[in-house]
Amino acid sequence: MLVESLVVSGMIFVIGTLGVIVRRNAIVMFLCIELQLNAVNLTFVALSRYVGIEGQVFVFFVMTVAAAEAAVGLAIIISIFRHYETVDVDKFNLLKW
Amino acid sequence: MLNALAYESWALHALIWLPFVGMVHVLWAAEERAKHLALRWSLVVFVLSIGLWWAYDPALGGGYQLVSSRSWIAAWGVNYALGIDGISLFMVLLTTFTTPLAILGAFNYIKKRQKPFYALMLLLEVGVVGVFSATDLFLFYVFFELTLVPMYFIIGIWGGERRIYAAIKFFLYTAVGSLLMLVGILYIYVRGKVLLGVASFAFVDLLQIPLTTGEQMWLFGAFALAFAIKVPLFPFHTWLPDAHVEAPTPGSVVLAAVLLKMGTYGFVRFLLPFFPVAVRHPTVVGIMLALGVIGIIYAAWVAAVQPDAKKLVAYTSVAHMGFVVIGVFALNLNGLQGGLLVMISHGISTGALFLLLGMLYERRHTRAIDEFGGIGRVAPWLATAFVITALTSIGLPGTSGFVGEFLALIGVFEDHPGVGIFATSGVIFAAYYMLPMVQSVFFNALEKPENRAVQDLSRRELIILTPMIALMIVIGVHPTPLLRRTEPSAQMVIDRVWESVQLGEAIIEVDPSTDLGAAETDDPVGTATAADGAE
Amino acid sequence: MADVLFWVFAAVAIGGALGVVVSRSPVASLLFMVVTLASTAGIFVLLEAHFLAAVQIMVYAGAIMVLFLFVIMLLNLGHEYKRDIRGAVAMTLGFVVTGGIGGLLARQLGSGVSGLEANLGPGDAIDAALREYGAVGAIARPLFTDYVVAFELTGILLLVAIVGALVLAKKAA
Amino acid sequence: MELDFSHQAHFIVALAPEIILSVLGIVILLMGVSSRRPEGAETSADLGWISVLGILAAALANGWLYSVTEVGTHSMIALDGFALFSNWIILAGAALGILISQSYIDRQGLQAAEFYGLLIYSTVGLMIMAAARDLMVIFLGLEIMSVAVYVLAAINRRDRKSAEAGLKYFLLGAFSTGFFLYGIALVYGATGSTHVSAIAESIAGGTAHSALLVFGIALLAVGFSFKVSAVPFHMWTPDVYEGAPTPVTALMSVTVKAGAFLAFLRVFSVGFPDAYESWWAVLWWMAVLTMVVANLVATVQVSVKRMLAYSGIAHAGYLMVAIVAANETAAAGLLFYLLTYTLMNIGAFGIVILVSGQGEERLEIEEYAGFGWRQPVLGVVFTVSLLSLAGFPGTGGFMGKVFLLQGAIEANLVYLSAILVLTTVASYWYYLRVAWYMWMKDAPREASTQSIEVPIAMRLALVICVVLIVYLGVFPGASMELARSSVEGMSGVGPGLIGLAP
Amino acid sequence: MQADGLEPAAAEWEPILPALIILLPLLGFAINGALALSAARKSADAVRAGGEFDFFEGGRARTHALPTWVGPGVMLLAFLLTLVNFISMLGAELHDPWVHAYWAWISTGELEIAAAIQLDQLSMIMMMIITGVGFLIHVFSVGYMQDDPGYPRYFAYLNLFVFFMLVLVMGASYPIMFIGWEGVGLCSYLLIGFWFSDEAKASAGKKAFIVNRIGDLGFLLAIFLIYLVFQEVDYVAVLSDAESIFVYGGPAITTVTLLFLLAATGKSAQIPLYVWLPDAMAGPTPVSALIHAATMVTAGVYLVARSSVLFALAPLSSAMVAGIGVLTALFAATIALKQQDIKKVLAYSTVSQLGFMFLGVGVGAYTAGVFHLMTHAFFKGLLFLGAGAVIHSMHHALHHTHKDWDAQDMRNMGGLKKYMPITWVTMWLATLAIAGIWPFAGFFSKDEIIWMTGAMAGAENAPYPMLYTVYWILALAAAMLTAFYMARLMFMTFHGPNRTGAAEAEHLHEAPRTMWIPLAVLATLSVFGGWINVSEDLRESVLGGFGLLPMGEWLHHWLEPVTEAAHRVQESRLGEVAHSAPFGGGEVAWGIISFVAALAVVLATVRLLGRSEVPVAVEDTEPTGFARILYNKWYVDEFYHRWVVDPVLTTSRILWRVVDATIIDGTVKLVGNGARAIGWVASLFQTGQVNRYAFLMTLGVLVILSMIAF
Repeated sequence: MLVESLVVSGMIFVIGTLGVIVRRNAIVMFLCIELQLNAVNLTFVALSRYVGIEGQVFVFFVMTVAAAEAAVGLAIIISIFRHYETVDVDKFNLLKW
Repeated sequence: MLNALAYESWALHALIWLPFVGMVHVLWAAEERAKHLALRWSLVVFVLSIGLWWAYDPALGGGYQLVSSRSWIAAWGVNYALGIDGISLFMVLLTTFTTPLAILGAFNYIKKRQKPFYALMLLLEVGVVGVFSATDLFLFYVFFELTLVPMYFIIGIWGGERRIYAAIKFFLYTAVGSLLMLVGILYIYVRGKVLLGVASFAFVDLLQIPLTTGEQMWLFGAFALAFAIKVPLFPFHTWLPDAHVEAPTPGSVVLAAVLLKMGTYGFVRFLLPFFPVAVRHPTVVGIMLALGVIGIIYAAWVAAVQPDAKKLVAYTSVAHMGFVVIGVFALNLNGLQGGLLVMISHGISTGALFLLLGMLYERRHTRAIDEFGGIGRVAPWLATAFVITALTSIGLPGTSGFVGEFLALIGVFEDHPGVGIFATSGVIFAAYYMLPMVQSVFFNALEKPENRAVQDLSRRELIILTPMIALMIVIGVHPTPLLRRTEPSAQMVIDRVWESVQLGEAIIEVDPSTDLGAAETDDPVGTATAADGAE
Repeated sequence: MADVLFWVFAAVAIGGALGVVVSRSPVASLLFMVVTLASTAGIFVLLEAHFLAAVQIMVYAGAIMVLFLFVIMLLNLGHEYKRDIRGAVAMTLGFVVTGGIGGLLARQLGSGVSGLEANLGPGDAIDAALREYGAVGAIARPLFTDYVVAFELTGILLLVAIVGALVLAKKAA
Repeated sequence: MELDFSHQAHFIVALAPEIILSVLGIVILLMGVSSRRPEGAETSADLGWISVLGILAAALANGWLYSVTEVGTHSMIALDGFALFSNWIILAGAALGILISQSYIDRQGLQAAEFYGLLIYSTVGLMIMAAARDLMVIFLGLEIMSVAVYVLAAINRRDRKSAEAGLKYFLLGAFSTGFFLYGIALVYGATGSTHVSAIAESIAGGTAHSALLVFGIALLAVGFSFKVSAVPFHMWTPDVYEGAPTPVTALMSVTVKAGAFLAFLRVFSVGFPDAYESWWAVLWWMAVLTMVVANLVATVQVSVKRMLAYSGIAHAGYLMVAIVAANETAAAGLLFYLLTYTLMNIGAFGIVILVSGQGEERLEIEEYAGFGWRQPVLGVVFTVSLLSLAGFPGTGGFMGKVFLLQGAIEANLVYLSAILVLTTVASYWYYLRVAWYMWMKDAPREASTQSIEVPIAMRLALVICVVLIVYLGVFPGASMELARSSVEGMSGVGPGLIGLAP
Repeated sequence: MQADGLEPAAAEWEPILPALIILLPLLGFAINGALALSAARKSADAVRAGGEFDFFEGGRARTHALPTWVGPGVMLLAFLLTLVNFISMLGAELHDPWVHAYWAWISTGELEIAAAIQLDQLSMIMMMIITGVGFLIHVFSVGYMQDDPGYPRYFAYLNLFVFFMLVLVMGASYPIMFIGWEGVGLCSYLLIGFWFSDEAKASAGKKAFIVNRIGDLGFLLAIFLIYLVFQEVDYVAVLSDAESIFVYGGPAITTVTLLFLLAATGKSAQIPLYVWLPDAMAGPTPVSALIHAATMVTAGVYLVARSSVLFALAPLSSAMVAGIGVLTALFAATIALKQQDIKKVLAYSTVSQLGFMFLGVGVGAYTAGVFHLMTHAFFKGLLFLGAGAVIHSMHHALHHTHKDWDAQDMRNMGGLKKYMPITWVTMWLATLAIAGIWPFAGFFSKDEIIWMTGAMAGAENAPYPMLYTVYWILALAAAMLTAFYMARLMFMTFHGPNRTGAAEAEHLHEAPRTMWIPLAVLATLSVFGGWINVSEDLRESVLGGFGLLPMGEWLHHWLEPVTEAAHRVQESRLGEVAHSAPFGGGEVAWGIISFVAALAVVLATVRLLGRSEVPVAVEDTEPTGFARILYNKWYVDEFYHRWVVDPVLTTSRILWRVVDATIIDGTVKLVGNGARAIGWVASLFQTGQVNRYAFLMTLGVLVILSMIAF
């Protein structure tokens, strides 16, 4: 089941990547990033059966990181929403060139 | 007396660092005292430097004298190592001689922001003296680059209309070359570390490193580019007219008199001894001689049609430096000696020309040749000084200009008569560019009322010009004392170029594995697997 | 049985992931995300990571996603159905690039199907630990011994996140 | 004192500076909470000084760690010279960053306690990154740092740009984190470990699964490249640097970059030396692209902050050369370069902070016209910093560049060295452009003639920067020796594989 | 060779203070120069104020009083010193030259060029001419330049010129000669442009310098080549070894001598570089006399004579020398026929006479060449000074009535003999001399040249017999024309009706004493100067005065030590030349030549005197047809302008505008701007849109993964 899991996680990862590229809604983009993290988790878990229990420990860490990022990321989104009244990233282009 | 003072042990250090002290002093002092202080400090340096004439004893051979060395960056084997030989002796003297005169020449020219100006002039002196007295390649490079900054600001702050353009062009152009040279320097150094196990930048150590022909060619290219831009050699010369025209008088003076010499000095000091195999290569010699000759003729012709007097003189610098280049790449003693003498002479005469043009500019606020006319009537002394200097510049026998060109030409003629013929035609074109300018400015009718008001030389200006003109004639009449001092060192350089025939070839035989063919593929692994796709 | 389950979970997870990307509504995206997380948790179970599966459901799907939902509601984005997917060109390019990456991954992972398993040995590396310490204990032991430093670091990380969220979300003066 | 980490408590010793900083962070945060003054009247000075003192204490601890030796290389936290030198760099950057941000915080009405607290925690994260030998620990360090800096970038809530910078940084940062993490996973799968020594052993022993490994390495490279902002993962840099509050920009351009590079170097030259063949070409091209693109784009910038952002990218390109070279000289060069880079960038950003004044309005290069003559001392400081960034002799930047070049040439990367110096020429253009505006143009008539008030903290920072820049440019010997001894044994890339040694 | 090793072993003859001969004029230059600078300062202040400083208000200013004594004074001393040395050398039977090195001028490695003086018979003759004629011209100048504000400057230049001229002839090596060679060119430049406020005059000086420099190129290259062959540049070493080192007629020697020829054509105004000399008449007339007639322009002849052995070894070059000489002689003579400016006539006459000298040295008659050089110095100096006196007088006259006529145009003169009798007489003597009428000086010198040309044509092993025969005929033609145009000059100036106008005529006057005394001295020399070298063949005949004329072939014997090597080569290669002249011996030729000349004078007389009215206004006398071509000097200047000067200028402009500014600098700018343009384009990727950034990052990942995967 290892290779299958890896492939599935790879697919989810790639879908997440695609989402980041094509969505303009900051929250959805962030969701897609979470998707990527989730895919990595799957990889870790799949590998842990063959390598060792640390893989599962790492997933634990990754979840923590995801939580921390979610807290901060959503705070940032709230913060920028206050300025722009939107979460469409295309509208945020004061900074360019 | 020099011995009693232990002159040899501290002279070079003093020459480098006294201007620095002076710089601090100038910055510290009041604005209105700045120029006098700067002059005094530079004079002190000059007076101290005179002792070098006696301290350097050509009878001891052509090696370095007044040597002193301290570890500077031990980790890299960099030393703060100073010393002079016959070649650098005169470059140092030229610098210390020119700087006070340039400073004096700035007295009326620089009206605003005097303190930083004089401070930068002194800093420039630090750099240049350092370049000429360093015997450690790293130290040399540091000083070499250090000279750019003050010059950049001198041109950029106190220059003319397009000063910024000129300053940045000067800076970037010369930086391109010198940075590639830095890579070359490090390459040699690393080779030394690997092949000889010696981590050192000292010239003497670097000369021991057996470099293959291929390496020598590449390194020659890197070094030659740096110096060719600095010289400037055709076709790398276009920064020079801009820089000269826009620079304030003292800047032009130092630029012409000293900074350009760093390039030709580099030719003599590094290209010839470090890469003898490359230098001997017929193609290389051919290219360098061709560029030199083209420079001589081309620059003369272009100079002849310049409407701007300063630009004209700038182009003449290119032509003169062409003589130096052909002299040096004649690869014989006469040529080299001639090249060295042209360097000295050009330093004095072109420096003086720029000073004179500066004086004219101060009076008329223009440099357009057409704006003048008949100045000789109202400023006869100025005209006299200018004519003498111009004649030196075009190499009239009896002036310093001739001796150098004569030797350079005789040297190049010995081995490359064809080149010699073309180069010699430079004497015609020198007259062709210089005399019309002299005529248009100083002769002809005094038509414009502005020109009628032109004042003759002041006492200060006379003090500036007198030593320069005196030197032009003294060197022209009796250059032998100079030549005696440069001869042993020049001979060493020439010997090095020719005697290393065996050296280079022997090394290739001994250790073929060190032939870094791989150096050109940039493939550190040697097996270009991923590299193939990447490259 | 396990294989069938695996493929079901996998299909749902991938479908959910696609749903996240293509849904117009952020809320829908979020729900699809929860679906994916849940089915991933199912796969975790199949892969003998029971504790993680639980955490995944509780923390990830439960807490974090709720936070998302909360923010979506706070910002009143729930009713925004304006398309925010980029145009055809961007989509195409996106597909090409991500497809390329996916292809490469598949090639690299797939090419070594046998190699990988041979290389890694039998999939019983954690069996002993699970047997000895149980699902939680097996994770807890390395967490508090070998990875104690990392564990402490997560503490700092969370502290930073809290402070950061506070700083930003506080209403501007 | 010897540490073998047989007991977890040994970590308390090994992590003494980090622990001190963490405590400091809490103290600062608590002080901020307890003495909340009405906004607007808030002053950052006391908190700032306390932070600096705390960092000094951490630095003392770091110095003390030199007397501690570590047994073996199996620990997750390295206690080698490299880590300690890295700490110097990061701590110096943090302290100087705090010094230059004090006046800014007051001016912009930011929340001082949170600002300093996050800054200190980002420092902790960076130090962890630089010292960690385990990819997971590196990842956590990276995240601590990143989360703190996401917030810092967006901390000016009154400023749209700041918020936008925070969002961009966050989204792209998290995105790259995904790749980085995936890379860890693949390496973990390929070698069975996340510990760099173990990874190296596994690769050397041939037990690693190469298909997974190379992708893992590539994705790790991507993750690091994002943090060090190497092309093409640099896109966020100019925007974020421009939008973030200037002190944060300064911090990002020095400590963040330093920490990322230090971890990058450790992972790649200790963890993957035997896979050198598979990654050098990638990094070679990335270095080239970074140097070329950044330097060229920087030449057309009109905002000083943005120009410095591209300059930062360009420097990342130079530092990438060291990673490609992967020998001890290059590693030492990287350390030395980062040290000087920290100083000169802080110096430059300090001036930008002073000039930009209230509301960050004066960021265009035009604003600097005649600045040098109005504020000669500041002008000189800025000029020295710029010259150092340009790599001019007499400044630390030059020595650093030579150090890097030396490493590159020892690794036979002659073309890369040539490209490095040629792109440096392009960089002269934009650095000198600022200098020419400062000294060679006259100030616009309407420009305020009033002199800029320079707070004491800023003065201190600028003086330290300039003095050290010049000191490192003139007497680099001691620091170089230290850098050199710090990297002993760092590069596992054998001299037979690269380099000129026979 | 060591500096002090230059002295030959047997130097029993010691000159008296030879260096002083050189230094005296230099001293004069220094003093006059200082005075000039000080005067110029005074004058400059006045000019600034809008006027002109009057140095003569309240007596002569010190700056203008002193040069009167210093200028000619140093020359007199130098002349006396030269004379003393000359006399002592006369008695010394010196064979080897006396050489003394004062210091090592250029000394490096193998190359040693000493600042050395060489005294021998040739240089002694030259020194005598230079100091002697020079002294006279200085004296003349005192009168001529009396009222010029630049008086001290004038003397400074003149002294400097003499200094360089002495260096030229006294130097012991080619490089030292080159110092003098260029130095006199410089002085010529300064003196031609003496009145530099006049653009035409300043330009003339410039032209002289630049054209001279073309010749100097040849000199330099010749020196280099000699050095290449000999590793030596001293006369003693080079000339004594030349026979053994060079192959007779070989490429090396031919090249060297051709290069010397190039040098000589520049300095001595031969085809194709003669164009500067007529323009050089812009300078004060005494200058024309001294520099552009008597001394400097003869440097080329001196050079050939000095290197006689080299030329003797190179028959082709010698033939070229002779050919250029004779062509120039004829060509310039034709131009002189139609010139209206009195000085222009003399200028072309000088070019023509120099051609004769070249012919002489070209056919191996080195002595004859030098001989003609000497006599030419006398009579042409005299002619110029006479012309100067005339111009001086005309100028005064025209000045008084404020008439803006040209004081030098002969059409404005006529009948001056009444007013200026001394000038008239002396100039006629010189005219007869230059025309080659027996027994004046020119007869003996010029006719020896023509005779030798004929002799060459008939020599046993004559290299190009036909060529020399042509030369001989051309030379005769040129000699005839000489007589003709000189007679024309005299008649237009002194005879016929006065055309100045009555009011002006009242102010015409004889030259002052300082001016006519030199005229008289030179007239004497013009009459008797030729007697020092009466051919032995001629001695007993009518033309030789049946032995009454003294000192047969004295100059020939005197110069023998200098020319013997050349003669030796000639004899060994060509056989006995001297007795192979056409028409048997010498007398017949002599007779013919003298007859031809006399005939020409008569023709001219008839032609001009036959015409009662000589038109005055310029427009009336615009010549037509062939005369027009001659009047316009064969349009050579125009030709040069069209085909040399303009192309060079145009090329220069193209080089500057196109090559330098556009191509080279354009490339530089392109690199710079191109880099920035690329930077700008690259910055366009920075759109500020996060998706796009993410996309590019992903693309980067894809590329990296592909790089690694494949």
